[in-house]
Amino acid sequence: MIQPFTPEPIRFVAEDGTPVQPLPERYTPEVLRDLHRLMLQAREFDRKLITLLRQGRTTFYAQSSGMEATQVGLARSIRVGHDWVWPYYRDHTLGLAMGVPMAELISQCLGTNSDSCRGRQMPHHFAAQRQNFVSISSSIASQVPPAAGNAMAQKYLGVDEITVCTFGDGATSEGDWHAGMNMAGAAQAPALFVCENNQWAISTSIREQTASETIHIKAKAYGMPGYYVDGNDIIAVMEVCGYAAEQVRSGHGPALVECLTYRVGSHSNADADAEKHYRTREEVDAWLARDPITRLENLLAHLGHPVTAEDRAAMIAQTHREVDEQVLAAEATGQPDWRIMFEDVYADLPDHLRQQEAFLRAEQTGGRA
Amino acid sequence: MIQPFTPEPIRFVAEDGTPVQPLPERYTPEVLRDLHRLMLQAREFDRKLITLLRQGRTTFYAQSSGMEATQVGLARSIRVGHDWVWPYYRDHTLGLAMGVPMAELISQCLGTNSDSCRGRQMPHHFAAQRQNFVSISSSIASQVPPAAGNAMAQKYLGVDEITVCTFGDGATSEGDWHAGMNMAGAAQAPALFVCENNQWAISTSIREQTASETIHIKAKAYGMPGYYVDGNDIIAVMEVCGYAAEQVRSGHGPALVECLTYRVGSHSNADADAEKHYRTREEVDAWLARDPITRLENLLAHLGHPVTAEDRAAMIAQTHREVDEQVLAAEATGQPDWRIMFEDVYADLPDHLRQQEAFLRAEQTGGRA
Amino acid sequence: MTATQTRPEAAPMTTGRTINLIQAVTEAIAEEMERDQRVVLFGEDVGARGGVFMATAGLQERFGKNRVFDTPLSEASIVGAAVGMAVRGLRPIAEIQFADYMGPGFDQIISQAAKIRYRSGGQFTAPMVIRTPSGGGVKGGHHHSQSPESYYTHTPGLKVVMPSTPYDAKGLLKAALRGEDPVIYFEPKRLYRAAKGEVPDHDYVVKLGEAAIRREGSDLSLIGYGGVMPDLEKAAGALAAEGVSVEVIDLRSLVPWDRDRVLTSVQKTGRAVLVSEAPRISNFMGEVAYVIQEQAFDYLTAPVGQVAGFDTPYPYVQDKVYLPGANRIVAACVQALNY
Amino acid sequence: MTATQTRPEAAPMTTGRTINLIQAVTEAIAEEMERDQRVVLFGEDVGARGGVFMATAGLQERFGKNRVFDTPLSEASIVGAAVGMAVRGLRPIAEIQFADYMGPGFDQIISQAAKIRYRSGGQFTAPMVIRTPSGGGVKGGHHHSQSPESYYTHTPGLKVVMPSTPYDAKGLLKAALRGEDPVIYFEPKRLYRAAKGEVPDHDYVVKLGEAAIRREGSDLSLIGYGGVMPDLEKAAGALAAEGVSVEVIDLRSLVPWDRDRVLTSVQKTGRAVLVSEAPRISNFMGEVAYVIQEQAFDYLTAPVGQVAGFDTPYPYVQDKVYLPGANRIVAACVQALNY
Ligand SMILES: Cc1ncc(C[n+]2csc(CCOP(=O)(O)OP(=O)(O)O)c2C)c(N)n1
Ligand SMILES: Cc1ncc(C[n+]2csc(CCOP(=O)(O)OP(=O)(O)O)c2C)c(N)n1
Ligand SMILES: [Mg+2]
Ligand SMILES: [Mg+2]
Repeated sequence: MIQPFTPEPIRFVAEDGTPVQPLPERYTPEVLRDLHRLMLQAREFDRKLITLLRQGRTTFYAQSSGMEATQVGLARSIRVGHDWVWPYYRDHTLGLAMGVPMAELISQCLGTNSDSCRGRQMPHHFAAQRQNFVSISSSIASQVPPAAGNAMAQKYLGVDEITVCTFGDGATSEGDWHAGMNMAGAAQAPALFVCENNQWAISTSIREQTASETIHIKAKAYGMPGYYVDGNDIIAVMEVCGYAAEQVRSGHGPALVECLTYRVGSHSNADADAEKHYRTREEVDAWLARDPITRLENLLAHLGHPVTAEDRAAMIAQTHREVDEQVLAAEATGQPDWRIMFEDVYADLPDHLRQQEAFLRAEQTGGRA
Repeated sequence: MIQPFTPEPIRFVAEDGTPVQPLPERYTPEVLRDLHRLMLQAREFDRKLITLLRQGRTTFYAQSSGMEATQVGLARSIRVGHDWVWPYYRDHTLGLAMGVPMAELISQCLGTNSDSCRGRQMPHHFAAQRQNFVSISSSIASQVPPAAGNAMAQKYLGVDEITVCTFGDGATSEGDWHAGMNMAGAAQAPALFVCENNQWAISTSIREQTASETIHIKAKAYGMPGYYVDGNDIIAVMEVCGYAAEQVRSGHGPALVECLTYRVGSHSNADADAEKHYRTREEVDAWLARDPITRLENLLAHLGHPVTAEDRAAMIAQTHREVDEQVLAAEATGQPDWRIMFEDVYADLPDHLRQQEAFLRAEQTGGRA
Repeated sequence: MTATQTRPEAAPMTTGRTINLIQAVTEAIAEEMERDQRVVLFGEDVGARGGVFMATAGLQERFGKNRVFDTPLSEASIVGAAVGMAVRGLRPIAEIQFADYMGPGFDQIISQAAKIRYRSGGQFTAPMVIRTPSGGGVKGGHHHSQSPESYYTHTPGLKVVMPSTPYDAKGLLKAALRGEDPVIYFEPKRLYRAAKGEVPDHDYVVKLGEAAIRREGSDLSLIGYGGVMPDLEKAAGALAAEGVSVEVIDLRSLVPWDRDRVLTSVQKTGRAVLVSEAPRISNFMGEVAYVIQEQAFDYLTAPVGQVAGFDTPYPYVQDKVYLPGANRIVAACVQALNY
Repeated sequence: MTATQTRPEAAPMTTGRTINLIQAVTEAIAEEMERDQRVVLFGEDVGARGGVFMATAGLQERFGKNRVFDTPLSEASIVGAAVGMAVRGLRPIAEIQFADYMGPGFDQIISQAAKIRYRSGGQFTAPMVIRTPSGGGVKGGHHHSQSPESYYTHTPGLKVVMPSTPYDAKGLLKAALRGEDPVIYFEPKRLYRAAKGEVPDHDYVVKLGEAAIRREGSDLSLIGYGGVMPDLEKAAGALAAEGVSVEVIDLRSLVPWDRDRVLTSVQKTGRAVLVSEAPRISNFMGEVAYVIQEQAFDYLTAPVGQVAGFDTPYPYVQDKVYLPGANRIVAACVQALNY
């Protein structure tokens, strides 16, 4: 049994890779290697996409570097395609680890014809039907009330699914966050809320964000357990999220998990140069030294299964290759044309949109005066 | 020093009127008699206004019967005309006890020319400039973020005022409630938030409203102290609100007080017959038996200063007289005409409103085709 | 096609019953809940209390607490929960106690309900209905009287309807519930009990996007929707007594709206007066007026006229003065006729 | 009075400097903070970060953290706090990071800011400015491109402005801050750096409610506001090359708007084309069109034309296609001219 409301974040592995409590048996070297591979893949995905951005082949990117343990660990607590997920815009690593094909993510970032979202949203706002990975809205915390509703529907239908909803630390200040959390609590709906507390909301620190000591303590306001976990310790994330998900699944009502982590990169490309105005290099460096991937590598070394430089290089090369291939494949499908503007506004095409479409067709195909 | 987050509501006087802890010296018989007079006045004000409503002389009324200890007790913690108050629509007793003239309240309920709000809002949505008793909006919890801002302004100006903000239990579910509380916390603004927890929001019980055990515990989410008080014990309300107000005033940041009380009457006239559908007579009777006025009378009796039947009758007659006089006086001023529709929309009268006003003048004065 | 051919009132109603508008709402909900287990209903005080207007009276008893239930006091969570339920396969009916209280749920409506189909390329959709009483005339001051429909008609991805008869109330609600899009269903509260009319005993729907001709006429097209409709009919009656033949059109559905029927009418009459009770600037009737003058310019013998709410908050004491009434409508018609 | 007499650009600017629109915003804020201690500025990331567009860069350093500060991530609390501060006597400038994110603050805007003066009979008022970047053209998809101004123009009690030049940006913001009403001040983000122009060194304001004639003409009145203005000027230029004389009007202020100047122009030209980028249905230009056809019916030689956004969510890939551009505007003018 894992305790909610601990004063310190729950941790299984120290920063130097030594376990601070016994690791459950399921963490075999193979499992740990697989987690490591996913985290490294995500890290390199960030690198590659930032390059694409610099090349002007996409227009927005929000890295999750430094937060891989949180997102990969959470992914491992989700029964993919069975449970439902209402994610937020920094969750591509969660998506990757849930098995959303890289091709999908890249296509969405590029807004090509291969994008199942049809090039309608800005990059990094994914949706993947197969994985029940629900379409992301930019509007911060707006996923929280729908996630509560999704879980209420699951309860109504009597299915054994749960709903997972993620958000940043900043998101917890929004009214909709509160509304959704309280609704889920009142309905005792099977929802697992996960705060990826990376301690910054663009340039606003968690200290300016709220006077509450921690995020997980806010669960008290909704009568649900609040778990506090070291979000850079993937074992701890998996243990706590896994436990909380099981509790939720077995009818104990919703739960909140706070994963304490850090955004080591910029907020987004729009923020790249601005960082220096609001946080010190020392702070970033201190967190870079607590890197979640390094920690897992230290653990593997400690367990006698070190990741060699060659392994690492091969995995990185593999991700780079995969990204390059998928980018080319996506770009080869071309960009959707003006027609997609009028589809999916409604299930049907009402008259006024039919007329607007006809107008645009005439304009775009040169049929106008 | 009074403790926040007590498991039970803080109480000074038991229901039978015996003190359960020593009463501070300031509660002299005169002071207690005065509090009693105010509570009884408020109770009778309710009675009289409901009669007016039945006579069709007003259209809406929301009684505070059963909640007098909370509102009068809170009023005594406010430096009237110095501190600022963002109240909610059930706070006429708070207003009365703060010295808002009965004439003002009645004029607003009747929407007469004597109404300083100019007959623009539905009854029971008061505003009293002299008392810094800020205009009430029907939109539940919408006063909370402005109250935070009011307190932030006070801090900015360096004045020693505080801002008091009240709301019901239902209001705590709104997103704006959260937004305002969190803002006040983050800004460490001098705001005192008071929940008048009467355990029902129309037909929705506090149990359906939120899964949190209590309301005051929600203060944890905002890093502020949450005090839990027996809202039918006026001494306890004054002690706790007075203490919390002093803390707020002396720069310790905002605080939340939950006054546990009960709405013994209907939610509003619109709800009068509906009550039986959602709560039992036994529940209401149990709370009628814990009446705050009776409790104070018991205390006075216990202290050797009983309120005699004659005293009581005289006070009641006095209130009735006063209400009758004020109603007649207000009605005598007549109802505002169509002109008031266009005033106070803006500080000036923009052209489009000038034209609309001219149109309506022509229509109302018969100058049209 | 002439206007009357598809006139719904012309449908055979051998076994019709006369009910009022609020009963029509209750019946529609009950029947749809009966035929489709996916339909659930929730909001503030809709359960044991039956809603503050009693629109949902008896439904919790009949369908149980897991299908009809009270929520915490938060419109954002009511609308948002409906979105999530719809995405997960239910057909939620979310009640907002008064249209004036849609504000706290506004972002859920415009960012989630309205856009999830579009932004996900149709991978996730939100077929749902938000029901809410709206409009003035009940001495409710500005938080129980407003007509916010124009905000929602200005939000692509939403459909918006407002019935004025029991027949339409029932038929539109059923159609909305069987559709695949989010629909904002405004209930003109001052007609809840005042509007009475026949409904057939058999199942029927009123398709979204079709206006109804309430009265045929040749001199002027008088166009409205929702709570003002009885005043339009009264005005048309008064004008008829003066020998003026007014065609009265009830839009019923705002998005999509029935351009064809409106234009056909105006092409015939050459004059149009549009009536609504929402404030004038940026109201929905601005679009109708725009399209009329754009598409029927050469037919117009007078400017398109409008009677709307004033651009002030809705007042309390002057409740009735604020609203367009039959007299003000007649005056606008006379002005158009004398142009 | 002819239109040019009050043309603000005609004001003497002996010591003018050329700046861009975002600099104009920064200058206006700084100067008003300098002259009035009651002015405070806050929002998400406006402090050390200087705002995501750098509109407030340097202001926290200059005026201190108690006058320029970051808030928690909640638009309801940002707007609401501004209301409370204004009631208590300050002159708050609340920044909403993108106009698309006004949604969570919607009820605070419509229920508190817009109504407190009215409902209290003027006992309490909320003189405040909400600044927010709006409009498309930055490949931001539908949450960084929308033009929600029509919602606010439909809300009595609010004033709404949108400049398109540095001169107006500075003058309108100062006027808004010195006024007694809540003003929603939209900043057309794609013009932040693109719009350059002279501003005088001396203090000045641009009065709310006055349109500016950008180009005089006799054949057609081309009317817009905000981000579309450069396209209007481009279109007018193209038409001039064809011998067509177009009068270009920048509304600048939507509530109140300058009926007189618009009507005077249309009475002269007989033709009007209205341009905005917000979705068509219930947009603000519907009101302008309505008034033109109502008040200048006999002068019109063609229907009032509109180029607006499509009634779809704002797309990502088709960012530029969605927006009215000079070509589409020219086509609409040609249609009106050939009617
Ligand atoms: C309603 C709303 N307001 C403002 C924004 C602009 N914005 C985008 S990201 C962001 C910060 C979010 O911080 P947090 O929730 O901590 O997530 P993180 O980016 O740190 O993962 C802000 C203010 C938005 N997207 N939505
Ligand atoms: C935003 C909003 N939603 C709904 C309502 C309708 N309404 C009026 S009073 C009320 C219940 C309020 O309960 P509570 O906050 O506990 O206060 P009480 O009436 O019990 O004093 C509701 C739902 C409203 N006024 N505002
Ligand atoms: Mg963060
Ligand atoms: Mg209550």
